[in-house]
Amino acid sequence: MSNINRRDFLKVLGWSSVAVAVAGCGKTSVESGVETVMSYSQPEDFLVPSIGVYYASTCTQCEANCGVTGRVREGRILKLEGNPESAINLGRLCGLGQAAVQHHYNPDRLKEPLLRQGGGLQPTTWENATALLAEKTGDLKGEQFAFLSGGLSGHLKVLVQNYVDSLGSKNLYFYEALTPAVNQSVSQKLYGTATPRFHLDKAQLIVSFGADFLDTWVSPVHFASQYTQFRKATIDKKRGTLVQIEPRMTLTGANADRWIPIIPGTEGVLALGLVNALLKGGIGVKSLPASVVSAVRAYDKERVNKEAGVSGEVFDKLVALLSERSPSLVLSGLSAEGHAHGAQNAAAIMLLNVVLGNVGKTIDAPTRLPFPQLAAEEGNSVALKRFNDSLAGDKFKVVFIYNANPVYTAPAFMKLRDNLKKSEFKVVFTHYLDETAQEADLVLPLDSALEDWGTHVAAYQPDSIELTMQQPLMEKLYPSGTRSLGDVMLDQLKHRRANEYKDFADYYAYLKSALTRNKGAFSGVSADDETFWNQALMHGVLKVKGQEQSISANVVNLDIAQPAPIGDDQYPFHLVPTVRSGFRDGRHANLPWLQETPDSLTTMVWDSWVEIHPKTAERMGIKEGDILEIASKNGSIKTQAYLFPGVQPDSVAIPLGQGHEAMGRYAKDVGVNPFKLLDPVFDKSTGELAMHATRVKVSRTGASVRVVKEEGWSPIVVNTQQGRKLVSTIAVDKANFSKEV
Amino acid sequence: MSTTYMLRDWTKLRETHPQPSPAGGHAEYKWAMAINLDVCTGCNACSVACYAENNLPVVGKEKYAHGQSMHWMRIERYWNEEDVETPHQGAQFLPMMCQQCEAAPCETVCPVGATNHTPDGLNSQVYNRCVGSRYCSANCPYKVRYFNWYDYPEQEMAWPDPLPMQLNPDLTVRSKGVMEKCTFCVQRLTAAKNTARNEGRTVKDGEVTTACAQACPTQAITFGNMVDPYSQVSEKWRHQQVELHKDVQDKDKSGDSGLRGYRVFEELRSYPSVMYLERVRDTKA
Amino acid sequence: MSTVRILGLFNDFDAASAAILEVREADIPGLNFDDVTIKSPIEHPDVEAVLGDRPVPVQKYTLIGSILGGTLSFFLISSAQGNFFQQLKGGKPIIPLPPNFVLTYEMLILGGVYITVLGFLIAAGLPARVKSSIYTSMISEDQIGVLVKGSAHSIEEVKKIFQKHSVLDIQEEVVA
Amino acid sequence: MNHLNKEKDIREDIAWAQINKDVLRSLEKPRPVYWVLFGLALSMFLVGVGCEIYQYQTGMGVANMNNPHMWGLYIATFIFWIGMSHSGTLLSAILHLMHADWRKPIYRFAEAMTTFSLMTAGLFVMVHLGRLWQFYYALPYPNERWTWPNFQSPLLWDAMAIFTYLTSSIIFLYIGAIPDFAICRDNAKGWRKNFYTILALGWMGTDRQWRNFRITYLTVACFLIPLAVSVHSIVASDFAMSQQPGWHVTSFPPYFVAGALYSGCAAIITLFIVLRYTFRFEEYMTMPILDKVARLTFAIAMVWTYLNLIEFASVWYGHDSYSKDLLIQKATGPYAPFWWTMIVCGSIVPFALAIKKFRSSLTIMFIVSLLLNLGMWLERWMIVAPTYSHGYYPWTWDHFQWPSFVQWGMVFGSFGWFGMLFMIFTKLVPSVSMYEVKEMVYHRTLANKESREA
Repeated sequence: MSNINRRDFLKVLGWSSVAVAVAGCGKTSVESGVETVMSYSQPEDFLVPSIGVYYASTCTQCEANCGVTGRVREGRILKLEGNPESAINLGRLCGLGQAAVQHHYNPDRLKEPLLRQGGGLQPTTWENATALLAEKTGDLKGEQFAFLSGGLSGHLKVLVQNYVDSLGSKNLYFYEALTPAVNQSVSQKLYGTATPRFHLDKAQLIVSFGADFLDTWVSPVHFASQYTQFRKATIDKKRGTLVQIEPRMTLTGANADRWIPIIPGTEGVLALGLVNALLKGGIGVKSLPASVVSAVRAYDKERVNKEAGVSGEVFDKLVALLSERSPSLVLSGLSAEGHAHGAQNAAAIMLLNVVLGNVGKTIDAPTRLPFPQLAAEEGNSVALKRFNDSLAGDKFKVVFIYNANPVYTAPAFMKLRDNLKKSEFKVVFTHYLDETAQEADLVLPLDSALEDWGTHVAAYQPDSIELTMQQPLMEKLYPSGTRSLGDVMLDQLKHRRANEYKDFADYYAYLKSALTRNKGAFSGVSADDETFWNQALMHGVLKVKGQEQSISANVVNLDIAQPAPIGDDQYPFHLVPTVRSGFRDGRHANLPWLQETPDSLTTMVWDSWVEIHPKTAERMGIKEGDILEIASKNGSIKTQAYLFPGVQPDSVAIPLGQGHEAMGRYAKDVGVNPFKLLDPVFDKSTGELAMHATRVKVSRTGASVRVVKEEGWSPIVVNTQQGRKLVSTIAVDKANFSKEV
Repeated sequence: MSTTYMLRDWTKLRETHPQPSPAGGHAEYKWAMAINLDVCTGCNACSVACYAENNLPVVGKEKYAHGQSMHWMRIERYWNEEDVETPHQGAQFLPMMCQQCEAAPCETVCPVGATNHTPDGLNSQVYNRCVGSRYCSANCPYKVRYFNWYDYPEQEMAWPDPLPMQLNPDLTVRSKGVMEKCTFCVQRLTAAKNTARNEGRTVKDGEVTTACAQACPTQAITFGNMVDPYSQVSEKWRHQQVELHKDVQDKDKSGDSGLRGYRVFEELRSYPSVMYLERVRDTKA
Repeated sequence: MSTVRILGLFNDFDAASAAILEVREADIPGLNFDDVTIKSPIEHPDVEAVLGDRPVPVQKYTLIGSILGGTLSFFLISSAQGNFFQQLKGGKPIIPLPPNFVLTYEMLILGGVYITVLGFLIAAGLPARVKSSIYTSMISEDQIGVLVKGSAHSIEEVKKIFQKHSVLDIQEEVVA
Repeated sequence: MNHLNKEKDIREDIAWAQINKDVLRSLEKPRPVYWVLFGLALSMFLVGVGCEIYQYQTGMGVANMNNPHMWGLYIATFIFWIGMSHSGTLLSAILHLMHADWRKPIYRFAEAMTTFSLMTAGLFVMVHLGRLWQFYYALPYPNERWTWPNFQSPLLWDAMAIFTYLTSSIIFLYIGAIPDFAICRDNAKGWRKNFYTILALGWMGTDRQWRNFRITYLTVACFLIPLAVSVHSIVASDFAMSQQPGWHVTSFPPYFVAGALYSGCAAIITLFIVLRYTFRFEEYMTMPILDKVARLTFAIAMVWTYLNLIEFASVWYGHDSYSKDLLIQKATGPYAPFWWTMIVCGSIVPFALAIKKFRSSLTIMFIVSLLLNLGMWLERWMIVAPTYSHGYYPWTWDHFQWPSFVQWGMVFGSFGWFGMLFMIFTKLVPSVSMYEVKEMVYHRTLANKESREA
């Protein structure tokens, strides 16, 4: 039971109501929890009807943790906008972030705990639920308990960690289906830091191997704002040039000056080819040990052409660019890393930065975070594999799952759904009755991100470390039905470690004291606890005093060896599972705005599709809208064809995130789920699931539909401007930037 | 009485817009935009922001398939004519919304005068007055007007409870049978103007902006008042030598100036209030 | 003395006109020739030849009607536009002339037609009430009726003339 | 009078009483086929009503219009019916001024056609509106807000013009029928007696009445001709005044007027044959008259074809790439089948009218007239739809939009509505003008007498 002392809370914010009035948190107390809308019988003096007020909070839609401000009117959160004080997004916000309000108001949110009785999930009360949790975990051996969580940071992470420890368990898994885990491990090896800081704005040239930094990679909104500077031509800087190399055009690729399609998995070959060529051109020779220099000799233009399918002319242009433009920045992204030799690919690509001497110029080290226990756990798919294997081995009696939907995201070959059945008591903390929740024995509905308290430390810190505050932007919609995970954890911890936690009335009190106690660690804050706390909530951002680090490259024992390409006659196509900025791993597929927003590249809505190159399609006699069967060794799906020039001719691409069997009216039975197709291929060095290593075959089913897309419906296969001057393009050397402001 | 107006103000009643001045002859405000296509990445953040700000209904797959979508702000994606087979130069994105034309083709044809030219240089749409003849959309060269084909609040897709709690109370939810379109977030403009008037001044540059401009992660959209010569948008127009009241810009007559400013379908003499800056590509790459 | 009115029915127009001409020549006292009217199933343009010219005022109405319609509509429309400052149309003046001329043209015709018809009803004395005693359906079929009004004895004269011209039938009524 | 064919438009020796008898009979007992036709029309109309109710309740979406396909069959069919209306004026007014007396037996129902097709057209404006319940916003009525409709909008001109045209032609029709109402009055019994007594306004055929009648009829006729021309020119401006490729065409007004007369004449032929059979009017609606109408139709068809070619040529050799693009689309794109059917029906089929043998066969004439009307309907559709599917803005091109059953249902229903009104009319008003047929006969007898004397 969340016992925020409402009076204090109001007083606190009333104090600073000039900046943040408190329309969101109504007069009615949480305990009674009858009303969700402010009563005007005795309005607070700072509350002016029809005037919207803004609260600072943190966006939890993706791992970037942008700062947001919520516009609140008459006790309702209406709209999320970027928080200008956050160095991450500088007052900007992507579509996904803005759609968070639809998670909050989603018609399919769970409104009460569900308990499995007689096969079905029946409504129950939180009292029973929490009692049940205590009971089931009461005399449980540590190794029989597992907690599978999505990416997590801040104090919630601490609470979860402590809870798992309190059970004497080591089985806390942080699982995310889409993370740059490979990238980070290689960065760790090469730069000595997993998350180096990139300065796109300083670069003259960016060569990105499938890093979709404008849309889905690491911290898109931040990179977008850097991209603006990167593109801007000023007196002391030319307009930056972007080259994107990937099997399927991402949004970043769509904005590149040069987009180079490449056969999946051969990115490393190209990278080494470039290294080789640059060394020949006398660039960066000193930066590399002889071993490496000799190792890359084998990679010449011909081999690149043969294996990667990149023409010599394109290759030469690229070499020329790399040698002329400095400083530059080379990035490695998912499509390069999602292979059995993903780590080698990443290494080979990052090696370019070393050769070009970008390390320290456009790449440098992040500030060190003084309290590692708050640092972000981004999660990875190794965690899922371990979790699943242990399940298969029937190791876990009790399983907690939070902020993850493994039944949906796990590849078919893992048989996770069946393995999950083996555990006796499965508890799922969630907002919706999703695929995983359907398998659970106890489903505990959580507060929405806009109702909950929290602190976050983003994994990627563009500037000095910032700890961002998350606070309720309005009264709970279902006060008696939903709870904060923080409260649940605290509640459980009180059973197990009463003496440590008895002082904290609830999660809110815990956060407040935890922060105020350590306020010394933050820069530019006032001495007084209350004022400090107000300011923290007002600004939503706390700058952490952290110690700067320097970066240096260490290329010895860096594994860059590239395997020989393996053909597969039975499964001729490479499967490229593409990430949609709106859906990510599918956890946002139930947001109507995002379903209705056309995919940027294909302009498709409300469905899945398979992207196939027009030439290939012509060869196979495939037309737009034909229903194709895409079969891998581990499964097959049927979906509509979309003829897409932005995909490498030997590859087919299917967007991730659709094909839910549950999760509410907007997500259910929309499209297909390519996760199920994935082959059991893992990155050798990190053990990450190799998402881009799956081979498939494509066959026509004979059926055909009219695709639902935004671009015009006409027989034209590839939509152009038809000679109209709609989007006009000018060559950079023709453009006159001198007059621009 | 009307007759006295007519006799008294005859000459005034014979004036036409746009007049040859930077702000097209508007006295206090002339809202306009400049959109830099070189940094527009086509991420759709603006579009979602528009849904959130302007109570746009989600129509669902079946109606979308019938071309009945309601996005005031749409991102268009074109491929380069030269290399349709492999788009080496990437895609071409164009955020297209109502261009708030100075001489809007939609205005003159509306039989009931439901869409008009406001003193702020906006192209207003009066929902209450609209009878749904759809002539405006028929005559719109940009096809940026959206018609309420259904009673969307009643549609199962749009706003099932509790989604209606998100609706912006500053503007209506449009009913069946009326035309609607981008308003440059007129509810925000009105609020800002009122505040300014109470303080006896005009709206300062940057004091108010549209939802799309505010959200845009790359700050591709600049919005402001053209009457204020020092507003960002005025400066952009001025520096790009794009003049509101011309259908052919002088810089274009005198060959390629290298200036990127242009307006879509300028030659149709609708005098749009949205200037685009050409997308740039590095030919060496 | 009493005034009488008779209606003589003739088989065809020639007979009727001959009879009328003779009545005219005879110049019978107590009989005003202007009271002689013809009732016919179809229009006989040459009726003037026998009855002499009689006034047709319809076109005066037409003139007035169309002038009124035109000028009024232009004036009213323009003044209605006079308070269109809030309904300004970009690129056009608030009072645009070409559209107003189009509408003026239409209203000119409208006024013209309406008032003309009004004029017709007035001039033709319609609607009227049919005096069945002195009217016969044969007229609307194929016979020509000649209606004469006059003093009792002058009517006797007329009757004679009618008989001479082989009248088919004569109806008679006494008007006070 | 036509010297080419010896056959007479009408027999002189036909007794006037007989004329009354024949025509009046049509008001009492027509062939049973009349009731069949009436029932058919009524049921068609009910289909249309059903569709409208559905659309009114659910929203225009059910018509399967979209952005860019903002207008559908409604506007196309609206123009079609407006066009239809011109035939009546042509026969009753233009030919009246030309003293072409062969028009006399057939102008009455042509005039009725004008009135009813205008009413039908009016309906389409209504069903087309997204907010039918607010249609009165488009009327210039004084109100406390001092708001008026937008007098610049061609749609408003339409409203005004159609109102003028409709009322004027109703008046024209009525005035012209007064003497016949008198005849009915004199011969009718029971409720009809009172009914026609009121309608006849106490007409007694006095010389004074005839005199004013002639002048009035002439004057109104003179007004109707420029009016008819202006009406369809204004309908044309709905498109010509817009900016869209394929619509922004200077030659549209005359083109539309020609098309209007064309479809009108075709419709007259159709109805001529139907009435001739249904009401046993062989005596009055004679083959020579049909022959004349047919040849008139042929002439107009050629004018229309010519204007059509003019338009294509001016687009083809003009600098407007968008319009040219569209023209090519029409001929090759998704609408090609309809477009070519229109060309064939509108410009090739009429040559059948040039052949005497065909002209003298009722069956062939009937089929041809229907084909011509199909062609003219398609013409209107081919003006409206392709511009939407392939306009200025490639992003919104939609080549696959197809009108839903609701639209088709209402088009279908409109023919029912028209037919129903027409059937009722023929039952209440003599569809052949008796007094004018008598005049016709009379003047011919005179003429013959003179020629005999000479």
